[in-house]
Amino acid sequence: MPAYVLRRLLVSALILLGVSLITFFLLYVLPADPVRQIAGRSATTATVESIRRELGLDQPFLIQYGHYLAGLLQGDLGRSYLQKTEVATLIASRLPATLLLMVGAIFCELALGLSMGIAAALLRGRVADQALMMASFVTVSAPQFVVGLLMLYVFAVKLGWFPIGGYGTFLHLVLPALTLGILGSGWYSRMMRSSMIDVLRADYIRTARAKGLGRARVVLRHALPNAILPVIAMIGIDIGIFMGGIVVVESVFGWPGIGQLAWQAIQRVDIPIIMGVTLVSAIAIVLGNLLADLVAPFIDPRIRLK
Amino acid sequence: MGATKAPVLSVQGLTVSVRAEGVERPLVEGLSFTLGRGETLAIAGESGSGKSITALAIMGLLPPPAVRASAGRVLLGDTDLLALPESRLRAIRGDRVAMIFQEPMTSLNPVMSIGAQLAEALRTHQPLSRGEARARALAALQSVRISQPERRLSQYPHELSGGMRQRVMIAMALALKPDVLIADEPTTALDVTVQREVLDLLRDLQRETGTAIILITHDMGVVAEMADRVVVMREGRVVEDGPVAQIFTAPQADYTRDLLAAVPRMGNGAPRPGDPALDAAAPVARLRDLAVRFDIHGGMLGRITHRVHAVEHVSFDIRRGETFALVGESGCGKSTIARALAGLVPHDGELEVAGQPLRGLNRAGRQAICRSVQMVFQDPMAALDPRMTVGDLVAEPLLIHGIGTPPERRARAADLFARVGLSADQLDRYPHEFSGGQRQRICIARALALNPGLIVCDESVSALDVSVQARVLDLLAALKREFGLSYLFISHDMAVVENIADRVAVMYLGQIVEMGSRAQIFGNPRHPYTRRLIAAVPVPDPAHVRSDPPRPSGEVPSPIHPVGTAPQRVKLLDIGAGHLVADDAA
Amino acid sequence: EEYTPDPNAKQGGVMLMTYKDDVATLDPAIGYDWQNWSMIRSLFDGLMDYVPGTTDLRLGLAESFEISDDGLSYVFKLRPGVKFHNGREMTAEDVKYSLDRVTLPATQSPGSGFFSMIKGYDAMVGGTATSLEGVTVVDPLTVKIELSRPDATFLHVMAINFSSVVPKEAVEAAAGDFGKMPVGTGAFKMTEWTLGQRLVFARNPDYWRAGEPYLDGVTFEFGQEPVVSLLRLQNGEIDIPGDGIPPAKFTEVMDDPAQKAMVVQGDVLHTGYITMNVTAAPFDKVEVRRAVNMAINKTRIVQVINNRAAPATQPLPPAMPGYTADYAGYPYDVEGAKKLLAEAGFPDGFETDLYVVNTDPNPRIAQAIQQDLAAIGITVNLQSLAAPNVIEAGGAGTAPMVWSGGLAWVADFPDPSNFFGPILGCAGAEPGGWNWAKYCNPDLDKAAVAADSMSDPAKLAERLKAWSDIYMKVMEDAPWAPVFNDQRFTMRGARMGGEGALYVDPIATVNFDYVYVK
Amino acid sequence: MTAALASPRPATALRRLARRPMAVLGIVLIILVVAGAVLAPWLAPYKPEEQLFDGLTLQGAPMPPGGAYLLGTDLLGRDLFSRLLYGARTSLVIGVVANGAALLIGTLIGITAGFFRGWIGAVLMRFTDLMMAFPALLLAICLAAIFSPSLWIVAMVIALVNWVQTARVIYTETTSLATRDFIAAERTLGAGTGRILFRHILPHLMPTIIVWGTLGISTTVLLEATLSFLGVGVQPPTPSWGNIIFENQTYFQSAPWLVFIPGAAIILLALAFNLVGDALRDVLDPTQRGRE
Ligand SMILES: Nc1ncnc2c1ncn2[C@@H]1O[C@H](COP(=O)(O)OP(=O)(O)OP(=O)(O)O)[C@@H](O)[C@H]1O
Ligand SMILES: Nc1ncnc2c1ncn2[C@@H]1O[C@H](COP(=O)(O)OP(=O)(O)OP(=O)(O)O)[C@@H](O)[C@H]1O
Ligand SMILES: [Mg+2]
Ligand SMILES: [Mg+2]
Repeated sequence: MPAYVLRRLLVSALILLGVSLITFFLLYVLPADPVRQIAGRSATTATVESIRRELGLDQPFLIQYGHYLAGLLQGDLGRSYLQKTEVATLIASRLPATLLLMVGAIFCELALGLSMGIAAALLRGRVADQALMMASFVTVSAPQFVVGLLMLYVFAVKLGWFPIGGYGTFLHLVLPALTLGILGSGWYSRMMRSSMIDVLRADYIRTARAKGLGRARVVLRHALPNAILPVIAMIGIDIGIFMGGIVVVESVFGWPGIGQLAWQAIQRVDIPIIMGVTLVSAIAIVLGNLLADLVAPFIDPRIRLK
Repeated sequence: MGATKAPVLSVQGLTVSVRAEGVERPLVEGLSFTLGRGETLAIAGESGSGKSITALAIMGLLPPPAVRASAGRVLLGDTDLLALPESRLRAIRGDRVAMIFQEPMTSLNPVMSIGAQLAEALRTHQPLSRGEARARALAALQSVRISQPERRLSQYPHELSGGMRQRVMIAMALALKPDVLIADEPTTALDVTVQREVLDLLRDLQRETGTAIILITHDMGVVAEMADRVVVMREGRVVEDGPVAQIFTAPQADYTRDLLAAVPRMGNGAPRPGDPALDAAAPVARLRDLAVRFDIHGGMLGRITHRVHAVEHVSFDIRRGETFALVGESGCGKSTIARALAGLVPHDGELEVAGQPLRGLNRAGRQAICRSVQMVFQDPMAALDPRMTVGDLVAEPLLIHGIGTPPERRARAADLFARVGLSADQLDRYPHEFSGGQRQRICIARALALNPGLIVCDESVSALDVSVQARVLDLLAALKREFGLSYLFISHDMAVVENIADRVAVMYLGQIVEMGSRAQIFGNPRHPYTRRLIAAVPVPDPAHVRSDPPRPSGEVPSPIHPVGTAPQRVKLLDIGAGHLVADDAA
Repeated sequence: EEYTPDPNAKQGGVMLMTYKDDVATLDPAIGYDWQNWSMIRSLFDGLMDYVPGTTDLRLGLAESFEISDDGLSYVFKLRPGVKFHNGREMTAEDVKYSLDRVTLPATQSPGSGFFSMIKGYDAMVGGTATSLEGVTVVDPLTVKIELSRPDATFLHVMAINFSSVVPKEAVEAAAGDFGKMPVGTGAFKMTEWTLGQRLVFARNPDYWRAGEPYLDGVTFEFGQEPVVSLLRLQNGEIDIPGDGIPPAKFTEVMDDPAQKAMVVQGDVLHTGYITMNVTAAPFDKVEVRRAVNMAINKTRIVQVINNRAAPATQPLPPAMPGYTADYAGYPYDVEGAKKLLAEAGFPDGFETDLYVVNTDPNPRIAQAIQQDLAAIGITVNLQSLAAPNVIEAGGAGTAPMVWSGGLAWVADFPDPSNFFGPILGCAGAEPGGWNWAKYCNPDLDKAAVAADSMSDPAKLAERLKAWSDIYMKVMEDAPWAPVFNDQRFTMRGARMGGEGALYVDPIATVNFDYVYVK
Repeated sequence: MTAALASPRPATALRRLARRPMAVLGIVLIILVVAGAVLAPWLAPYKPEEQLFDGLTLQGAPMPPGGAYLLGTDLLGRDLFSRLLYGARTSLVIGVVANGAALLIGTLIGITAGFFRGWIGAVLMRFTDLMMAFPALLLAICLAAIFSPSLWIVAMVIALVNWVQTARVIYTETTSLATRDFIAAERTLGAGTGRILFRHILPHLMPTIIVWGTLGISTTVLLEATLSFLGVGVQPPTPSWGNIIFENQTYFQSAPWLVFIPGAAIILLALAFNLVGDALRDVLDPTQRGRE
């Protein structure tokens, strides 16, 4: 097991290296000059060149990347071009909010998706099943910005149940997490439904019923852990998809997370921040997948590693 | 003898019907029987006759809403189980009526430990603390004579062998001392030796607890050994009902007689009429020191740490026109040899088919080999692509090898269908529209399409019920006579092997421990393992008395060895006329 | 010259303001966006300052100054007893340090270019000097600044944020993060900054302008959508929505008397214009450029942005000194435009690209322009890109047309010269420069230098006339099509006091020092 | 193929599809959208980019639905109905072409990696992992900014970003299919790799491909919308359902029709494809025959 984890971490490190190289390259060939952004509109050519030299942006690509990597290995993500603050500080100050949102969203997603999926599987073929599956299509196809604003308008403005955006208490978390979670819940409910239908047909479910167990226990204790396995693998993939939604949702609800930071940085070609956020999301995705792979054996002993 | 006992369960006029496309169709009709205390009632009959449906109806587990019990009563004591609401039924299920299912591999929840599943069964019906439940679970495991019962509690189903799992199922079913135990084909999926152990166990436990058993099986050998009384079913109806001795000695219905006739019986290797004279000179396949090992990776860098020694130093010839049988317990390497012959796994050692070494073949060479060796798999459903029509499937090898035009291929497929006893108008159907026996015929037809010299039958009849099995075996024999085919016939069923094989090799842990002609092996078995295999076969005769003592189920020795070590090589000695026996037994 | 504050103003109260985006930095050498511009002004002071709500210069940290006759030397006397937020007294050394710092390449200040008239600037940028030769400390309260050329805008330069006075020890202690821990001499000092969430300013009790500011503090909350901020303003939860009235809500707000009462309107020193690359066909022909000027339906475009601007006639906005009031600009005349095009040899028009920043409402404005030009036969393909991409294309000269909106030519200081140098002069026409029309008229450049040499305050009227002439000449050559001058609309909560101009201050956007809670 | 080997499937599959009401509903919806897109020049009352003089109030507010403009006008005074009709073209290209390309790439990579173990598979899957670790949106933004955005570039970018999940899922399924007995049986018949892949494995992947394909339609249309929102989508004034929403999103209270009508169009189109996909999956599976 530790050897396995170590090997996975090694592979993950290589993946992160690849991600950093590709991102760095994409930003390098981007038709926009960060130095112009820094130097401002009244700068003379001489000023621009002096700043370019200052930042080492006059060097060839591989050397620039080499410098970046060298810094990275010492835990230095560089300083923002425009804010001049350490990227690590900026990210660290916003990461907790994003993580919180992510956890909340995954929770909503699973709670909604799984319960809808289970209900649909149990009511298979009935009208309720079809209605639930329709609902899942709709949530999958609904633009997040619209959903977010609608929720904000209905639940915060009209009904006043939740604060109008912001960050801090549990109540602040509900709407953004729900908005983010609703999209994924459609996927999960579909997966859960088909997985659950398969599992409910399995022999061991019949065995459990033959023991005289109650319906709830059969579904929750016997069927669920088996049916949830394909879903767990999905959660790892999901984190990557979340990153896109986070930009939108954080901006709607004024959530002080890295989504907003990234969005501003992209608008201004603040390369160190873009690199930092990309790496942090890549780490989140890689770790998420690793975690999913490590959690799976706890649920399914068959994939437990020797 | 059973008739005198007081009935615990009585089924009266049970009718189960299924609703499909608005039409109600009976699956079981007017079924009646009674079960006395401590009695074993066997329900026998071919596949699809409604045995399982009956069992599920008694348990109240029919799959809703399509299938339901539409008439009749199931009386447990005085209560009619069919009339009970689900909540009351639940209290009875597992407590007073318990059930074990056919498939031990899938009947236990793979993600719960054995202990948890056992304890759960107990705690559902009795107010026990965790500790008490655990103690009772342990006791239950001990009572089924499983090795290392404490350890098993924390293990998961996949860590146990099939026999051990079925023991767990039995422990679970009997832990609450139910009045009635329904065992639906409890041993069909198991090896002969394991089947033997499980049957012995069931009988012993019944003697101790006095539980009445409904034993569902299509194996008349099992019926003869276990049952007090027998109900023979066919197409949802009872065709005959009576004490076991009467059924075997004086069957009333024709169908019962057919069923009995289809049971392969073991002789002692006496020669059969029509055994071919074999030509030892030109074998269709030659194996010399064949070895197949699978690598197991581990550690940081994914280096090979262990190997599965699936097949070790196996040498034999298959002669033209003979049926060569490989027998042995599950996991001993039989299938691996078959797969090596079919070019599906890489191997060490020499392996020649039709004089052509299999190693280092290019694509064309491999294609050519396909025309000499064909394979028929154990599970016909799994071996047929469910998304193609059977006509396409049978014609496919011709297409692959570029033989004939489409109409010619279609004609050839129709011809092959006729050869295996199917009709040409079934060509456009899909595999799932056929019965198991028919599917196996389709597989055989496909294997014949290229006129191969050798057909490898890997447990090709194990999944079929006796009557179908008999028909497929007859077909194989007829084809052999007609085309001069050779078979490599893989089976764990000694009775079948005795009926079909010309020569036999007995395998244990990847190596051959005894090999010889059918007469030598069955007439004069020398290796203890061979003897055990032969003794384990149930005898379809209620009068037969068995003497060997039961043994606890433990782990089978593992074929996995660390890199650098290898299992000890078995030396075979010729004890005369080509009868080879491992030297530790010779 | 001095400002008389509102007599009703009283001290106390904390104002709450919201913004969508976090503040990038509060370092006066770095901060250069409309959001931090006013914050920095309230944390720091320069030698010069503006009268609140106007574009008139007044003294800041300087108590007085003297200009030499040749206009090349300025001597500033500093106010005594001014303290930084860290308690230390400000001296002439700090002024010198601050000017050195902002021009040092290592600081990477976007404002460095403003100081090019100071002697020794080129050596700083070239990396051969670490201290401005022209800035000398005469005594602890006197600093002398020598210029390499007379420049009438110099006092304005001494008033922009970039020349704020900062304490060396605090900059060094911050180790690169001065922007997050600012220390100045301003009316407020920063007490808390939770990145991405809130920023808190508290009154500077030792502020050198006695009795100011009125507020006990200002709190900024970040991350709020403008729509959400407006809702909160209506609920009385906040005092000022920093991002203004969201366009989507503008008509609604203006139609509702209760909300309209909270609206404040003011001028911004802004012009929205289209540049046409005069160095490449077809815009190398002046007829084509004039035709474009005549084809634009400015009133319609102003309508599209909810009348939040006024049609523009020339580069300078009306509030800017030097604006030519009696010039009507090119008329909206489709037929005339077509005729001009035909004269130029494009009777059937042509196809070209218009670069535009992809933030609302700029793509919409560009689409309106696109439709107008289609009417005279010019097929415009829009290139709606992120700001840096547009700047890159404009600078490289690959963009035939650029819509300036979102790239903000808001004046840095209220002087007509500010609209010329980098965006219409020859210096900015070099590759990478901000003169995207690549318009370079050496005669005008000379005229501009001459006008800026009139640094004697007495010659002000003459100088403004000179600038007016320059811009009229520009309109004749038509490298731009000026479209509109933005008007600033913002809102303030009912409890906020102080004249409206303080909330739409042409220099500071919101002048925190003088607003108060009723 | 002659009658001998001709499978009766395609014809009957269509017929059986036609017997499912939900599938028919889906097909009708799709046909409507496609017809709307194709016939837009004839159906649309106005040109999609025409900024109508009376399409805006004097304050510059758009016109609500009803009246002269069936579905109202947008912020530039353009007729929303006409824009929706033309926008269907863009959205169909994105939903069908971009999504189809993503599906194709994902399936090819997944199948290849799953079927050929060894270094090809390892390299492909590590590459997939790498792509998965990329925040997809960021990648899309960078790519779109580098190649200046046009409809086809956007479609390509979306395809390049969206294949990853499909590849993962197809990979997992292929590996398990590859160990099934009938594949071993095919090998013993001498079937070549191509035949096994395309005749035997691919048909079994169809349900998965269909599910991901239909779900992918809404995902890609929305991704295009998000790219438009971030300013790197299809360039104005070309309408797409996504960019109509994002152009107007902040007006969702004052001009809700500008957001909810195109939103409903996206949901409906996605729903239609999902309905057809679901039905198709069952119809293509012979074991489901006779169960409809
Ligand atoms: N859920 C169901 N719906 C419709 N028909 C069913 C269903 N389950 C079983 N059947 C049909 O009922 C008949 C009896 O099935 P049953 O499972 O009882 O056979 P069996 O005697 O147990 O056979 P086997 O030996 O193969 O287990 C079969 O024809 C089968 O096709
Ligand atoms: N691909 C493989 N990788 C690793 N081990 C394998 C593989 N295939 C088979 N084995 C192992 O090789 C041994 C022999 O397997 P094989 O399938 O030949 O047994 P068998 O005699 O056919 O058993 P059964 O009667 O259950 O079919 C077993 O221990 C099995 O676990
Ligand atoms: Mg059965
Ligand atoms: Mg086998």
